[in-house]
Amino acid sequence: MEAGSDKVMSLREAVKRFVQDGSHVSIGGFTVSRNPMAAVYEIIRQKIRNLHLYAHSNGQGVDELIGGGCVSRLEIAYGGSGRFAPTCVRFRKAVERGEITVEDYTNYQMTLRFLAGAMGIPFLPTRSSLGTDIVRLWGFDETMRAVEEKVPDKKLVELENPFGQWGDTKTVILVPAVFPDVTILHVQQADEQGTARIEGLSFADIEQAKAARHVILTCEELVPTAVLRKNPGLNQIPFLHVDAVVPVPFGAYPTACYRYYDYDAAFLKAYRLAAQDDGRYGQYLERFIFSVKDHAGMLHRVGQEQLQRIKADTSRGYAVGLDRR
Amino acid sequence: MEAGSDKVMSLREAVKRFVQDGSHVSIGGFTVSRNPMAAVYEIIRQKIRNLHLYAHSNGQGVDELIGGGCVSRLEIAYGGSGRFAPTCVRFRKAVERGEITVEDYTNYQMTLRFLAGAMGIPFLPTRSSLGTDIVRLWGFDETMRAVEEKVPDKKLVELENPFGQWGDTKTVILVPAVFPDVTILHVQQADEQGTARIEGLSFADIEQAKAARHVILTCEELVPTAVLRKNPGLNQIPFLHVDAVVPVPFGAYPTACYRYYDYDAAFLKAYRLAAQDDGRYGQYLERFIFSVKDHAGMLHRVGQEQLQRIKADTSRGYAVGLDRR
Amino acid sequence: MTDFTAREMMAVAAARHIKDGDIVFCGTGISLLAAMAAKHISAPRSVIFFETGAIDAHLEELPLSVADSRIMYQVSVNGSLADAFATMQNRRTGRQVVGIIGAAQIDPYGNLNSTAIGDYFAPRVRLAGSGGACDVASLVNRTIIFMQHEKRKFVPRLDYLTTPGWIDGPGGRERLGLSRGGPYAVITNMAVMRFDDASRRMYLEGYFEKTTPGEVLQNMGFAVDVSRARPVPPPSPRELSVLRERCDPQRLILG
Amino acid sequence: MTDFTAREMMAVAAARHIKDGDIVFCGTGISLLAAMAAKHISAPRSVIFFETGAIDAHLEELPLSVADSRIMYQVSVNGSLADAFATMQNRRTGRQVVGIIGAAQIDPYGNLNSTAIGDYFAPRVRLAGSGGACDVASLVNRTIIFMQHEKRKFVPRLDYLTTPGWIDGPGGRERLGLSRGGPYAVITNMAVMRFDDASRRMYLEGYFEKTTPGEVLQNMGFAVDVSRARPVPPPSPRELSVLRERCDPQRLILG
Repeated sequence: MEAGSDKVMSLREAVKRFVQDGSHVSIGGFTVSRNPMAAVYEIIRQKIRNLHLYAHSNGQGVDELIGGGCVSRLEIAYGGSGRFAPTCVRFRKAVERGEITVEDYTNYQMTLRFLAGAMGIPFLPTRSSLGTDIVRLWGFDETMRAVEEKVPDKKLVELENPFGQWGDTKTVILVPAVFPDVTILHVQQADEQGTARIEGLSFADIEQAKAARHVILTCEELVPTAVLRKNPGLNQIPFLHVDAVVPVPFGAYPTACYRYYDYDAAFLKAYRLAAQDDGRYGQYLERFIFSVKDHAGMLHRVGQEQLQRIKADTSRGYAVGLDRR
Repeated sequence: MEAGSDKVMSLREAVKRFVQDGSHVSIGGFTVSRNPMAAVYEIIRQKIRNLHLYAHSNGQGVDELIGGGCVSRLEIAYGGSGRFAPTCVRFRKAVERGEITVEDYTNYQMTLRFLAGAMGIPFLPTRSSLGTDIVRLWGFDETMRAVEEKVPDKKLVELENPFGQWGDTKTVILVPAVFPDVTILHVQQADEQGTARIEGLSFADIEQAKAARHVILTCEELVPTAVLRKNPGLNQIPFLHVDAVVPVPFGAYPTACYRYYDYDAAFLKAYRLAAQDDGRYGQYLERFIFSVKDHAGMLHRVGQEQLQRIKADTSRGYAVGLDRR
Repeated sequence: MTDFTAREMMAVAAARHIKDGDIVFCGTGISLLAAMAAKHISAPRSVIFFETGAIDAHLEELPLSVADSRIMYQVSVNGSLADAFATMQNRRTGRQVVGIIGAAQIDPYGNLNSTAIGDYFAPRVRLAGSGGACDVASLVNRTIIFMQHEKRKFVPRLDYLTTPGWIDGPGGRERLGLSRGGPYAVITNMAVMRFDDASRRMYLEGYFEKTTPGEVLQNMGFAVDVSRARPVPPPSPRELSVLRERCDPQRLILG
Repeated sequence: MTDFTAREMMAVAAARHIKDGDIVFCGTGISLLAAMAAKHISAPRSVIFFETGAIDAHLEELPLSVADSRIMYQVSVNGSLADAFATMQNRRTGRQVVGIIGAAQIDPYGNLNSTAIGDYFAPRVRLAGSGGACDVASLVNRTIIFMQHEKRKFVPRLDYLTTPGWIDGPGGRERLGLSRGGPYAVITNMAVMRFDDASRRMYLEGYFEKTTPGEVLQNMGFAVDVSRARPVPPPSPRELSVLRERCDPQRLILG
């Protein structure tokens, strides 16, 4: 979208406007870092259903969207949250109970799929996964693919290298582009036009944003355009791709936001325990999501003391010496 | 290459070690910005011949390598230097005289070719150039391609989209990767391990470096590793790809180096006039390249006064109010 | 005050075709002046965009190359070539891009040659080559073409097809897989040409002051329909003053 | 002082396989300790590398995920996932990468399952999935595999082939187009397994203190050649002190 200040809005408004039942959604971040958790909680709060979710390894956000009952189909490389959940608990339960349909890819393949979407091309090639069940077994069958306009007709295609042995490669796997209806990211800083600055690793956020029809950015800080423009080398997402800019301090909580705060190991552990039992999980949802109005309300439940503990050391970017056992 | 301080060497040594007669070479920069001119002059000075040169629109450096008699084959998107030479003069003469063989691509195609090389895959797809003579006419014929191991068997391949109409695309053009023997870049800062920081636009430098077997970096400043590591978000090339690091102040002169100095409009104009006449061009080569020992010698010929004039304004990155007529 | 040059008329005519919200792919000559003029006059939310990756540059001085350091100042994001062309090929942003390009030869369907005059393998004149022209014309929604109005430049058949226009008429682009785009207007030192929606052939839409449809035709190597031609309104005082005072006060491009 | 745990032995055994100059793709468990120990002992010029794009991280505290902010501190370059995997697929750097990965099931040719136990379409146990494991095993020169030595994990036939090993024996990878790489060693809580150069089948290379080839075999779902097996030297005092004092003083991973 063009420049302009009409992109700044509340998270409730942004989710209402760009996320509907059945939307194809991708979220940024990786395992326990920079997941757009405030937006995830708002989607759960608005009881949006039947999302088609694309993820590489965006652990915590994916698990909570599934746990919140919002997801019916998932294309994914990895459903884990590092050492806090080698396999995400609600993800695992939902698959084993047949509540969601999953199609498996690798991390690089999901990345390439977003990159192909960002580049506006139908596919990208890689040598990864030749000869594996990732190529052989499709999560979505041909009938579903033929009906669904937003899902490519094939999962992965093997192609003989048209340039002979060029690149020491006989065969490649073509991975189809992903074009999500909406990508939701949490970034450190953005301006009202939608230019975004990500600090630390960017994961596949930039590609996810550019592949999407719409982009919602939540940010720790809304900063003046002149500030971001003073050092464009630190900005990654041009405003051209962005529809909504929502300032949400601690918007990635309980996942980490480099240079702002660490992940909350205590919260993530409590989450895992709750997730293992449907009853306790219902209480978790009620307490932290449904019974509060917004992310500020959720953070209030967590408490200032706990938030203070995870504040990042400004030079190192994480909470030095944090108890993470 | 691994970390270590044995990468810092003189430009003479770096060129001797990594550029031979017949080498496949790519140079960084774009038209009149950040071409690795000191290295270009050193290659000319060492009278290296029959280079196979890859370029997108790296204007001035390409023209001088051709003018210096170093190039026999060229894969290129654009042989111009902005308003200083809408068509590079020595390039044009060499083609019209049949002294070099040219194969034409587009800027995006050359970029994708370097990107494919960097990604280690044989090709990348694009919709660009469907139905044009760029696809139909090959600069290098099939016989040459069959013989030359470093040239792919085909120029460009048209492929029907294996995913049907996915991505609103019926047909794509596959562009083959480039794997240069050596890529030479000029950057603002590097450390002794070879981590590089480019300020301003990066053009296709990063992809060119990663596609190559060897990389020579010339840099305005050799800085301590700790300085570059303090803000990794501003670094672009990891030391893994770099073989030689050569500190050369004004190493892009007479092209611009953002935040250090502007292009020298006066020099570039004099160059164009000299280039138009073989006799005058011989004098130019003698005066600025052959009769001096190194880049410092060349800069001495140019003179301090002229260099002072193009010093960049630190906040804007170029020489404010420079006479560029 | 109402006196003006052909270059000024060309810049103004092109600026009038830029819509608010367009992403304007431009070079460093008149196309840049057209983009700047449009932004100051009728399209304040248009975005100046260079193939080198600079998005929404803050131009305090005119750049003389699309890699000029002057385009790097205060941009939104410092992209790469890969980023810039992906922006054009991208399904969302590509639709918003209008590309302004030039060439040495143009044919009746707006296909362009900027590679070679004569035989490609032994050219009489070697030109710079595609650069990003073929890319932008392949990938984005609309292209505007700047040409000098000369018989040898408007040719029935190109020596080399560098940049796709409407190919050979209706359905030509679609058949090749060029799913969007196509040339929108040709702006010369004498006239504005458009392409017929049905036949995709060039026709004369408007001619500038001090010229006539007949004179335009005399300077072309093929005939075009002139029945729809009307005089192009000259630059307004406001258009001229923006161009002269805000875009190119040093007349680096206007000459 | 010569007393040590199975985890310590595993980390040390893996560290011994890392060569100076290797780029070590690691996770956040024992594989990271192995990479750190190697760097402090025998491979000072090896580079710690995460699939998220962090190159040569300066680890002052142990990360608990490959996206942990702790890996972003003082890296060479802040890459993306796209950059990181391209580094593995790259013709120059890919050759230098050694990948350390784990799995839930392994077969005699070193193929791995980390996706599902039981029927893929109605799994008894759903696991996390490939992540970057299939990528690294497809793209780089050598992979080292960490496994718990249990019968249900060493299976003649995988429930799902997530990550390619030597496929079905000699020429298996080449036939598929996997032009380089293949599993190099399997390190368990009991032993080090390698793959025969001719048959590409797993064999027992070494067994740890307090175990025997027979005991190793009892904990596997398929038989392997044990004729070449030798005792693995226990961690040296230096190896142990580096591991305990420099790599994981808080025993976050060592337990």
